[in-house]
Amino acid sequence: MSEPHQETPEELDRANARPVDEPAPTGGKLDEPNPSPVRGEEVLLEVDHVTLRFGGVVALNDVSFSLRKGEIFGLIGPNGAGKTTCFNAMTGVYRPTSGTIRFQGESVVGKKKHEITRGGIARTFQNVRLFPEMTALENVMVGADAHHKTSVISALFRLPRFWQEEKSGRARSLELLRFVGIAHRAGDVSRNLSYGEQRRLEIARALATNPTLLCLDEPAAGFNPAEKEELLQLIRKIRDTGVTVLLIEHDMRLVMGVTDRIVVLEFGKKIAEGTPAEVRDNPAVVAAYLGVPTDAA
Amino acid sequence: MDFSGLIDNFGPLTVTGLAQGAIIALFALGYTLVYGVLRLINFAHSEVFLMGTYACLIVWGFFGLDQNSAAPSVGGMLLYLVIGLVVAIIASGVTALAVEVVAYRPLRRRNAPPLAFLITAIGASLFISELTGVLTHRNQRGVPPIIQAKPLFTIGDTTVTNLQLLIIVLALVMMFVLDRFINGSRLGRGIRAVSQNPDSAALMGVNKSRVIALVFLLGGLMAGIAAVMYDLKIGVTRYDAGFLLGIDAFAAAVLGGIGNLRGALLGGLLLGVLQNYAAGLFGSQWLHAASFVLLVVILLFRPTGLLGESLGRARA
Amino acid sequence: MSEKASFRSNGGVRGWYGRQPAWVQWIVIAIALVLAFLLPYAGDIPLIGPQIVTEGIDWPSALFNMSYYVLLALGLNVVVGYAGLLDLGYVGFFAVGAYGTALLTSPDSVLYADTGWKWLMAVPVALALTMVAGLILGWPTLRLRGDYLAIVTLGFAEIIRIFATSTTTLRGDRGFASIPHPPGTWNGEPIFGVTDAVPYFWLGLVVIILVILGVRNLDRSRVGRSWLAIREDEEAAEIMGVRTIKYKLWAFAIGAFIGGLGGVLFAGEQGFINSQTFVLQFSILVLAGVVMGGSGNMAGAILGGALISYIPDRLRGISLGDTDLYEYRFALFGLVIIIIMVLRPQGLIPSRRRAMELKDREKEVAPQ
Amino acid sequence: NSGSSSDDTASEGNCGYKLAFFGALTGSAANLGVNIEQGFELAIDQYNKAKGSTCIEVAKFDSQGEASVAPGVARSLVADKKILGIVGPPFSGESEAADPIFESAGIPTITPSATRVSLASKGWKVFHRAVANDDAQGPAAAAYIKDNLKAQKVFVADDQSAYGAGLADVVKSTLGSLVVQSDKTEGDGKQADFSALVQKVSSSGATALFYGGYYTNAGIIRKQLTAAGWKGTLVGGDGMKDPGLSKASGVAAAVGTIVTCPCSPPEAAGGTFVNDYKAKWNQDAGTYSDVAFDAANIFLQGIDAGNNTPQKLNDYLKTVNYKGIANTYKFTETGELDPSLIKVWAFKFDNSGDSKADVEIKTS
Amino acid sequence: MLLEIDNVTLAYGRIQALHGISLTVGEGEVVALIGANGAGKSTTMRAISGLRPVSQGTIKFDGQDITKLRADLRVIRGVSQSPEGRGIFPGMTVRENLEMGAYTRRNRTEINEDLQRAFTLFPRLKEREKQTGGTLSGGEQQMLAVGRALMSRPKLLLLDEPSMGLAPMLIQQIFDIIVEINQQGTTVLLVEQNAQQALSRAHRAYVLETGRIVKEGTGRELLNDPAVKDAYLGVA
Ligand SMILES: Nc1ncnc2c1ncn2[C@@H]1O[C@H](COP(=O)(O)OP(=O)(O)OP(=O)(O)O)[C@@H](O)[C@H]1O
Ligand SMILES: Nc1ncnc2c1ncn2[C@@H]1O[C@H](COP(=O)(O)OP(=O)(O)OP(=O)(O)O)[C@@H](O)[C@H]1O
Ligand SMILES: [Mg+2]
Ligand SMILES: [Mg+2]
Repeated sequence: MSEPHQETPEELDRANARPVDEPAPTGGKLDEPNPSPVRGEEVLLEVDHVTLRFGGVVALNDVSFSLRKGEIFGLIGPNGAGKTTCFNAMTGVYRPTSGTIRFQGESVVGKKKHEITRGGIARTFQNVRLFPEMTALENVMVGADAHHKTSVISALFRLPRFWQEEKSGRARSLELLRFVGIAHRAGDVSRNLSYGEQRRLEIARALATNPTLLCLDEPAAGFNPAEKEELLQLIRKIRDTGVTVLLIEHDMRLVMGVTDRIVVLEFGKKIAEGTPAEVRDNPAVVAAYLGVPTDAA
Repeated sequence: MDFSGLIDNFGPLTVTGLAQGAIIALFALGYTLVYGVLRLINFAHSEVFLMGTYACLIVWGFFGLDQNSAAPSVGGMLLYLVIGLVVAIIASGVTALAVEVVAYRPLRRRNAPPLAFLITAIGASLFISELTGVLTHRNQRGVPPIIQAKPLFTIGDTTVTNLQLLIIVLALVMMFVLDRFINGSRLGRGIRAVSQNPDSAALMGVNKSRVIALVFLLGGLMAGIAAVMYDLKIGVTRYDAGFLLGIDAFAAAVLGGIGNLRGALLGGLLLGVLQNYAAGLFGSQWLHAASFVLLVVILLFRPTGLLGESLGRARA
Repeated sequence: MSEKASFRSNGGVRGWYGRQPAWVQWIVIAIALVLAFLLPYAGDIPLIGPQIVTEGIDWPSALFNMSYYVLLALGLNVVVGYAGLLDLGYVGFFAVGAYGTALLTSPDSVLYADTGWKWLMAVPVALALTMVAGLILGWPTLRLRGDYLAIVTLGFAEIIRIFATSTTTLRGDRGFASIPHPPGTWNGEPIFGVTDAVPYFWLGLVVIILVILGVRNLDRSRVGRSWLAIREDEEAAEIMGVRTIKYKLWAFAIGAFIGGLGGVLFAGEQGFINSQTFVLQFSILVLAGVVMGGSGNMAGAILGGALISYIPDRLRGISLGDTDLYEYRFALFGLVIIIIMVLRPQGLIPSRRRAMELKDREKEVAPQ
Repeated sequence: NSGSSSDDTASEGNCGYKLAFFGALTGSAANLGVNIEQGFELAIDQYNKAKGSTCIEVAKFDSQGEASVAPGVARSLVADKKILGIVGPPFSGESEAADPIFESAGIPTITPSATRVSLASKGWKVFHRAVANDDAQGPAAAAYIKDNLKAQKVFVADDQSAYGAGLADVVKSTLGSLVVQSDKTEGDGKQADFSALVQKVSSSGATALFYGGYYTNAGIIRKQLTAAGWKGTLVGGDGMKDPGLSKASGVAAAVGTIVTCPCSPPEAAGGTFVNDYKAKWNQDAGTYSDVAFDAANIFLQGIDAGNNTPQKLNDYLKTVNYKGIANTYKFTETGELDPSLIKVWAFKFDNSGDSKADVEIKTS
Repeated sequence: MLLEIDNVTLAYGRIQALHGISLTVGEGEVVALIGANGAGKSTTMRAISGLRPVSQGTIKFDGQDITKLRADLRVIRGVSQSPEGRGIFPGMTVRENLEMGAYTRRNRTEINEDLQRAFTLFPRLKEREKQTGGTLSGGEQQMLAVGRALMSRPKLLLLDEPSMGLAPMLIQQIFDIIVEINQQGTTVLLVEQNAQQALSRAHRAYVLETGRIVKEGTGRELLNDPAVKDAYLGVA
């Protein structure tokens, strides 16, 4: 089973204390050859020699990989390997100690969290973080608002833009709820949704921000095998709408079944990269992560 | 600005500030203890203090002492002081418990949101202080001269009186005792456990209700001591004395990092001294303004106070 | 049968109202408005009237006082109820609004030679000033959490009061006299005179209605959703694209604006203000009103705001045996607060959200 | 309906009218308000006793001494058409807020204690002041410090109230170079620890401290000064003339404290006021109880003379020349006490815990 | 029976987490509770230890009804839990954390004995004796939680996913320890995602699905049950 790394308030404080809005250190590595060459396909996200330390802990150690547009990409590794940290660095929660992360050719390091989201990266959380007292629909509409332009003034005076965006946002949010299969719970407060529904709602909310890249942190936690199968279909469906998916997951059936390529982390270092089949047979990965069946130990 | 006013009086302003700060610190401990365990501002703590200031005056009154009495002998002084302290501690402790039982416990039973606690606390505070106001006709009550202030020793041009020394030493000793209790005793461990993880504490067999009551009681105890020291130092009490000093004490608790015992001491002393300096430099009317400016500036750089929060981590 | 069941599950007046067709709702609103405007004449209702109106303080004046308390409650509700920012020094904005008006209009002001404006001219400037004050308070406190924010806001209000008391420009206790009243004449007489408070109450009521409409529009929009999201989980909100800083600042600015409105009206009615009015207890009382009424819900804030002004006024002239309860009014008021909060921790008219939340939470109390 | 019926009942013997007290009866400023109300009520009581019936009724209006509360209360006062005159408001702040309403209703007021100078310059026709304003008291206090105490070094402080600061400013400018240092404190109920002020006073070498403020703060300051070993004299204005000062500080510390008052000692006026007051209210007359008593009597005399409308009574005040127990009263055009009648006395706290008349101060 | 749960339902707000479950644990048994995420396993544990109120049904311990008893009083009667998420006191040292486990006990010598036993079971904790709980690694925290739960000398030990976050070698070890504790006379109710291991050590086991018990049997029976195999024992 996974060991959920909970982002405790103290950790978040610590992270927030780091000024995220300092100018990004430009590594000047743009001209260097790409560490994982992409065969003619468009690179969407590029993690470039990223290192991230918390005091003495090196959570990410010189990690590089890149995502191509339209693929489903897996990020796996033992507990504490740095997977969630990697997400956090991409979405502006943490700032890499060194290295750069480029999204659609532009560095995201040092950008505000909401700017990154508006720029096209959306995510879910390892431990569900919905707005518990808001309804499912409202939760999704918060996501949809990311691309709205209604100002306080136009909301106050109900200017045409308000009506137009409110209407389209609501319609789109309902559609997304339908898409993830919980339209019937639209009016319910999200705290009262079951665990599985909450996870789906998180996906809908993330999709509402209109992302180019969707990052899912252990979306199958809390799902039984049948639900996992549905999730697998959903992820494919999302990809088919043109969204690139980055997936953290400990359930190997799911990961092997859905991803196009996989990167494996261990102790913050990349130890393998390749197709599911390649990774499954990689002895280093077997030793560090997949392991020998427990009952044979 | 009057730099000479500050520089000429620097020593005495420091000492009187420390004495005032020590009272504020003892008072602030109550906020910090309750906050550490329950994560709520016990707004009624100011009235816990208020009851202490009156209780010792009333019991001294039984001995025929009032503001016009002559100063007692050394033996009498010690006797009256001890009696006053005991009675004030009891009064404050009982008030604190009563507030807990009447205003907080019913809400806890219903798992009410935190703001609700704040408002009942405000209600309790209003009730106690206003009732006191009506019953005393909002008059001041003078304090008998239990301790005649006498210079004890002089450093440079700064004399330290017996009363100032008593207040400062008492605050330090109480802090030390409280610190030992919280960190060293079984019950103290229970308090820390509830503050760090209430559910786990229950799983260890800690009676949460009892710990909460204990915390209010301890806060009351410290407020009782602070109240007697306040009476002796200020010389007068009134129905709004708690509210007035309570704001300082609350600020001190936050300044040091609310929930942190040593933070309360540090915050109290710092505030007391700073207020005096500000009064020397800008004039007495700016003393409270100065303390709030300091608070804002410090919180800007350290959003959780000087020593950070958490009763449980008081050690670290 | 099913009608009845749904009535129970969504009971009370609100449940009934929610199920009416739009035209019924409009009629209800219209009747409520007319009744509100007729409140000054409540004393003329046989039997009930004398129970309602105040003694010892002019009833229309008491109503006007309620109206600015309600404004303050509405404004604080935006800050505390919607955005979840605990503000213990809200009276500061009320003060800024009142002082802004006084500085621009009173003959006692140092600016009088240059400005000496009419009340109405001063209003927009005073309100702009309060919004700036809101931003000045909001900006440095953005990083602070709940209780730290509380003490800092309390400190800000105290600093404003001490500043007003101790600087010659703001005249301290001497105050500003002869602040002009709002404009307008009727049959050659000024509408806003000194002896009749009814027009002031009506003015207050109109302002309240406008504020309600405005806040409601904001609440039911992207802005309100953002506030709610920030209150629930600030970081998650930001990661979902909410500009948390911007919306927190808006909450402060809008709250300040509404508080400033209260101050402007207050100054216009009183004609005189000094630093004594803007004490800390005032803020704390308004906060108590908001939470008691039901924080996060405008109807609740309105009720709470009105009550904190009405209860003490109504206790004038009531005696129990030989004791006039008036003297005990704040002690009694404290008791009322405790009783209300213990019986209804969610407030008198909570928002549906809060009411539900509390109901759920109540079920989760571990055995005691 | 009270308006129409009042005309009929009132015509016989000028009875059936009311006189109103307007001021603080509750709240933190209630002490002063109650002193005044009791003096006022005593006068009406005695008048009614003499008449053998409740001829003139007492109406009490509680403003809490707050400017923000005063207008509503004032409006409810003017709604009562039986009220012919008002004693009050006691404080200057509430006067600013309430007097425009009385002015517009045309009801005459006599304030026994609102001493802010500017009140008389607003053009209010109903405004009358039965005491000297701050401009008279400040120079007197300064003169006492200079001539009677013969202090060479004086420290001046105030509580930033309009009253206290106004007084202190006048004292400061009158004493000139004798003032070695000055300070300001926070107001009544907003500060209790005066150690910084005490320290400054002690180290300044001043032998007299003039404090512009009320007895509540003054009592604490006196006590803390004594505790710190300062041996000088505390001097203040009429706001400190209250036994409450010694109740806070202790009699021993308060002895010798000087308070000035633009009033004559009531015991000097002879008569039975002091004993009557004590008999009725079971406490000693306080600050301004006597002036309020006089103010009420001025009204009663006017009503007796047939001035049974507010308008007539107000006109009557323009001509009045009444010798009361605290003073002789004659009002100028602006409602001020005639300058020739202004007397300022110094009172000194003694072992009884109260202040006793010391000397009449001559400001030449 | 040491523990008898009869038709217990429990809700978080509106979420019904347990829909009337009944189970028993006999004196000296190791009983395993398995099920998917969110099935209600931890909720069952919380109901037994008293952290959450049950809305219906009864819980009997040692023949007495403890349904409405406060959590801390249940500890005194002999119920001890190592909670999900470990519930370490982050500001206390390892030693203090362990001593918290013996909060209800007074006998110093016995407590010291048990402290030594915990250190013997988990030598790693001895090394870290003075380190604060919050700075321990996940696996160490898990050891601490189990060790702490043992410190009250419980009659019934509730273990909620004790293998969570432990390295494979340690997983083996912790199951050995459970067996050892059980052999020393402590009854154990074990919640595990690692169904393979749990079922092979348990005398009896229950399968929980969305708040209902859907299967029960001996460990071996369930281990060989095709449905269980498919749902809970699938590929790693
Ligand atoms: N704020 C922080 N401060 C200190 N250390 C941290 C912080 N956040 C993460 N770490 C450490 O960084 C390492 C990587 O953590 P991360 O959450 O990225 O792991 P993960 O690969 O997502 O593991 P899991 O599978 O358990 O989710 C861990 O050792 C963790 O303890
Ligand atoms: N504090 C809570 N508030 C609301 N719902 C909760 C809470 N805790 C658990 N639940 C819900 O109750 C149900 C049962 O949860 P429980 O934690 O008992 O599952 P579990 O079987 O222990 O799962 P896991 O394997 O993840 O530990 C789930 O639907 C869960 O979402
Ligand atoms: Mg993770
Ligand atoms: Mg669980």
